[in-house]
Amino acid sequence: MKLFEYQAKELFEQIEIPVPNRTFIKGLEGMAEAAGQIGFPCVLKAQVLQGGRGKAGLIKLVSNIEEASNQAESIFSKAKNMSGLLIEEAIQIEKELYVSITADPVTGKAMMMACSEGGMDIEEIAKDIPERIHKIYIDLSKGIQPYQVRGLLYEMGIDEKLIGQGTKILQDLYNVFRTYEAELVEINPLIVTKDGKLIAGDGKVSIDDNALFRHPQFKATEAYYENDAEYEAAEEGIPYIQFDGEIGLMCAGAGLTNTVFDLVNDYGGKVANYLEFGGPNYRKAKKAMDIMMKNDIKILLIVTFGTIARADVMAEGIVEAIKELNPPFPIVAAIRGTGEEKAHELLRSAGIEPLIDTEEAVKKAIALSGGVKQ
Amino acid sequence: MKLFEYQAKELFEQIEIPVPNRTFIKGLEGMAEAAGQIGFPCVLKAQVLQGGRGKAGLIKLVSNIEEASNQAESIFSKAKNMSGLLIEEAIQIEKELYVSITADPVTGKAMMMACSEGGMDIEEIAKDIPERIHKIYIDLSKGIQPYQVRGLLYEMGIDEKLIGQGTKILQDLYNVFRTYEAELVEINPLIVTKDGKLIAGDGKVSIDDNALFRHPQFKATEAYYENDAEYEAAEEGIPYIQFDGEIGLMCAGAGLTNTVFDLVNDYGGKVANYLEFGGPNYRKAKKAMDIMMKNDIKILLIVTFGTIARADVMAEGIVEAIKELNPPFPIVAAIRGTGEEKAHELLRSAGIEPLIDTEEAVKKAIALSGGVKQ
Amino acid sequence: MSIILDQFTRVLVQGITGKEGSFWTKHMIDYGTNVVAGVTPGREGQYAAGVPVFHTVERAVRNIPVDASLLFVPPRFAKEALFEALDAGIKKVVILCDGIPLHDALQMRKAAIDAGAMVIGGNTSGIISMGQAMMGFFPYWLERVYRPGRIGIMTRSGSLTNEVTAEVVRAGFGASSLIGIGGDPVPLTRFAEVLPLFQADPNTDAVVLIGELGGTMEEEVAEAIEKKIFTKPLVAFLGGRTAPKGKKMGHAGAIITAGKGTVQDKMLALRNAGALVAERPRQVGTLLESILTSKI
Amino acid sequence: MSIILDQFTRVLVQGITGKEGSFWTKHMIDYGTNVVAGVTPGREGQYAAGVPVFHTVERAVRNIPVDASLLFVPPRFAKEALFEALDAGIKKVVILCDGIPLHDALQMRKAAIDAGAMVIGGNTSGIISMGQAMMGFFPYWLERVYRPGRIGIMTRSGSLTNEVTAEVVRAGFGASSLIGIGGDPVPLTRFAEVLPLFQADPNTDAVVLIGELGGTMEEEVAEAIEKKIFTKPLVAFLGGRTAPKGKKMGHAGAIITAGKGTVQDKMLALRNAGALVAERPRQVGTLLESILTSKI
Repeated sequence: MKLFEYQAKELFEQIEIPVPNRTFIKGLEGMAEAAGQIGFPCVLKAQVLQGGRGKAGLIKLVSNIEEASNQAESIFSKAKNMSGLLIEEAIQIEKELYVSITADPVTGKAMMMACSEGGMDIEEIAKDIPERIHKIYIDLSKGIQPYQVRGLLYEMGIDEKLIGQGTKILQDLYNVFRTYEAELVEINPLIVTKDGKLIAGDGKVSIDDNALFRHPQFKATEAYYENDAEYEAAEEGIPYIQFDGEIGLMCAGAGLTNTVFDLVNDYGGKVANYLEFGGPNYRKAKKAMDIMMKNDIKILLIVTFGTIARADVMAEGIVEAIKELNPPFPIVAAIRGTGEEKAHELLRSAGIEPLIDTEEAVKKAIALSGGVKQ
Repeated sequence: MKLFEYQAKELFEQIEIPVPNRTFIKGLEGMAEAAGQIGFPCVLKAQVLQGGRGKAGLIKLVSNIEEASNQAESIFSKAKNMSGLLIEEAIQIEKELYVSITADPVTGKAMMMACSEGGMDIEEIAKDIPERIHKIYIDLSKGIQPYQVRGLLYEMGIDEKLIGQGTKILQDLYNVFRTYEAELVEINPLIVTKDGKLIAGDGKVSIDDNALFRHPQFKATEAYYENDAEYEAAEEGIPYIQFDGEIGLMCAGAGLTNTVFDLVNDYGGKVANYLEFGGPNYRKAKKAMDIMMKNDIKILLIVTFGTIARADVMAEGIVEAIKELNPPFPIVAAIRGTGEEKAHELLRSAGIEPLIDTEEAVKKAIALSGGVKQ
Repeated sequence: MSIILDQFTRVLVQGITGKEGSFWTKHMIDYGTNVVAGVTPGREGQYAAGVPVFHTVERAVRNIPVDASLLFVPPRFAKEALFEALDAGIKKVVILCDGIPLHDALQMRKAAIDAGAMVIGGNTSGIISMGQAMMGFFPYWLERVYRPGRIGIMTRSGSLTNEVTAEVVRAGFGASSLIGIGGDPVPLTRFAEVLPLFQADPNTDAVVLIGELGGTMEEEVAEAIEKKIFTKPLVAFLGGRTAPKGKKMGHAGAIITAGKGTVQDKMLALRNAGALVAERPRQVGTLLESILTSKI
Repeated sequence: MSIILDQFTRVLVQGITGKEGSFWTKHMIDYGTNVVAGVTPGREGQYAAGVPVFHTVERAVRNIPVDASLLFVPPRFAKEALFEALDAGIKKVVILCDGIPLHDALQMRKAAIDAGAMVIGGNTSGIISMGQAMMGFFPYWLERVYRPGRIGIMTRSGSLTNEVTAEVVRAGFGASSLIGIGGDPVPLTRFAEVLPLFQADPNTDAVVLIGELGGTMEEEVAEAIEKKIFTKPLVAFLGGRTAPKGKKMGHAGAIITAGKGTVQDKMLALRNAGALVAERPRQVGTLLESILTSKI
């Protein structure tokens, strides 16, 4: 679960990582007062989860109240899935650094990555100046050691005056990572101010969904999702991603769903969505169908090959969903695995010809969706 | 630093280990009210650091207010170094268990020791029923694991109904051990009540002196020491223990002091005290002499063989102390090691014949103290 | 004709008295698995699926020799259960559950490395040595998938494994061992760590790798081939070739981040190392046919 | 004619620019010790006692090969400094400071075991290989104590070591290596772990053990003798034979608890194993004379 910048900065502040003075507002009301409190110049930052806010015009430096009002209005009108606006003091920047912590699956340790050139995307950094990215690995059971952090800072060539502050901030960032069981924490840029202080210019925190039961304070609302269908699916625990094609996928198993996704693309079709109702969701065919119907699809392609996710149970759910929801699109189904004979009988009873072969099913769906696209 | 029972139980309570209802009073005032609140029968327990309180008549079960007043008065008059009185509800005991945690120097782990027969001293348990003591070892970096505790409880043959409670209490006890950096935590007895609950009947916590800088809430007052001299020495960081002989030891180095202690005993002398002014205290000869003078000794025996604890510096301190404090006892000194030539000069200047040989010094001190004792 | 597990491997089941645990333990025994004991705290003295149950793993192994443990526990207890197994000296563990917290998984991976243990999972159906034994849940009754043979299979997926293995069987082959390393971002054993076992197994002629987007495990396999750690033929199929960046496509481990983890990169690395890479599941069978002369 | 340390051992000093660190580093170099580098954060590029200083241990060892590290750090930083040395791959470490918190010491002991490193200390003067090199602070100019020879010495004490070693010298012998394992309750290397090194050293004819009350280290030595892990003559002297129970007699490690740790028990165990046990320091010399034919 990705947090918004304003939430990340709240966590930072609690754990004593320096952050700019700022106010978070949900709507345009109170804007003038908030900006006045922060003072000018200040920065307006749309609180959305996607990256590239600068380029999208969702971050604006403003130097008076009129400018602030105009820009805030423009941001609120432009941004989708915005949880609010962060109004933040403008920091005098000397230099920008990068630092993040993620999991390293090979060693089973946390990996802290830092670069003396921050501000840009880590992908760009990795491409342009990989030799300037420095890493340390932290054994969770031992915790982060000050000497590791000092070593990292010295490798980055940080000014001696900043070593003390930097050591504390990086240790605190690790505390954020551990305390909230994050999969990613990032400060980019970590700003060196003109007066020689370090301060978190931005903040990313992504909490591990599997650990949310231990952190009930984090609860994803609609603002966290790109659209209602994704939110609704997430509430049900059903993996669902929306695209702009015609063929709706309702498959079981992540690997198989990805494979069908590839096959549709290979054979010239266009995918309307990724939906998985296997694993623990194999009894949720009706709910899955309901979500599919929120999207404008031309054809529904169902492909499964289940073990515990029994074919007969899934087929039963699908037949029931068809009866109750009366979906407006045709259905192509290749349902295999445990109980497949019974599954096929059930499909036939609902007027669906059961297929055995995945490629055949994909091709049929593409044909029914209007044939190969350019 | 050993804590009093009432302090240990406060720590237990904070960390949610069940403890009896109780009130701590410093003097006889408020006794009646306190006992009334707890109700009768209740137990009066002298808050002293030494063991064997039961046998010494420092723990009394009382069943009414008159008995309570009489016994409390008697306890207050009997006990030395008593910080106060704990008035505690009387628990209906079904069975008594033993559990403790200490450091295991061999493995570098914490060792939890438990026995289904509690109430008596661990020394007695170890002697009488060693086969019923069960142990688990806890890697501090991983922390205590519930399965370890369950395993321990099953080995003890604990009733299945108590496993859940017991697991929590033992994990919590480990949290006390870690949180306060204890060298020992002990619940003895851990009482199984008639109504099937576990509750800490007594509590011992000893905090590692070397870690006290991280736990400034613990501060030893005079009540923690057997006499004023020991308290004063502790305040100075000088190891000092008082005995009832005639020869005062003022030596440098723990091993050498112990050896001199043995030699005095071997040759028929009696030691008045153990005092070490080596290591970081080698400049504290005057303070050490001052402490010696609080005790009624017949002769002062000084033995050192120092490296960093320079002989000349120590001799200088001794000569200065003699001048300023004018001690009423003769002094025998074997001061060797770094700077010994200069040390010997200094001693001679103060009228003390410097000796080279430890055994010779011991024998001379015994002779001067009045010869061999029976 | 197998790795890690065969019909002699003495298997312990942690969480044996649970619904899933007891159901699949029966199936495992039916298939030929040598399940010797189970663990559920508070149930010592009872029997489940015909095997004795103990309070703790330590008490079980003190009474009955055990080679491997299978964990039927909810994800939030997986870490503790693994530590318990490792502490008792068990060197092979299979963890099935989906949803192990990431920070737990990191500590588990570290503990497994430190203990020198092979821990398979989580988020997997487990492992099966065809015709001999299984630890996990496989519909072994589906003959068109679960057929003994001489192809080693290792996979990050569940349903996709059935899909691909069916193609292996359709082409006339069968499997020696199938190792489901699971779909988590921190699998406790990595593809490249399974390869030496297949390399050493005289009954495995070739390996089929079923991978997907995310992580670097497929690249590590390419490296193992380049370093001649693995020299048998390897056929790979990877799902998610056309997946967009930055989206979690199903498995938590299946995400392209910081420009890393694309299937294109993985396919290129594998091809450069000399592996055969299938574009579609069907091709896995035809590629095997093209390189192997004897079937099964 | 030494163990652990000789004149070729490349020594790093952590905390080299401190007052004690720089003072004793000069003495160490004067004595012949091959001190090659030092570490003090923020001082890289400077020199101390003539050797280059680095910000971190890792940066030091990347530039200069190091065999052993000596820690001149306050007790509260000892754990971190040790972890830093071990992380940089250093396998021999000497820690001098007195007052390491107990829970830190436990973690340090565990880390040393896991790393397969020999970590000596804390609360010690260090180690000295006579006439060759020293890590720590020894008044090597006292000829009546610090004389090269063929007797290995291992000790829990400081001043008592001078006392006893003077008796060894008075009897006409000298020392090969003197290993101060220190007086803490959790010494990071135990007596029994030093013995195999003295056993293997062709220049050590016999070992003098200087022990005291508390703990079980002397009993472990008795066990090592019984198990023939150590077969050379061993003479032991233990302080605190008449110490009362339950009192901390000086060293934190010197306490008799739960009936364990009495010097009587230790002396009995050593005697039963075949060691010679001196009642007084003077006897150490006479016992050595009684068993060894050639001196020095």
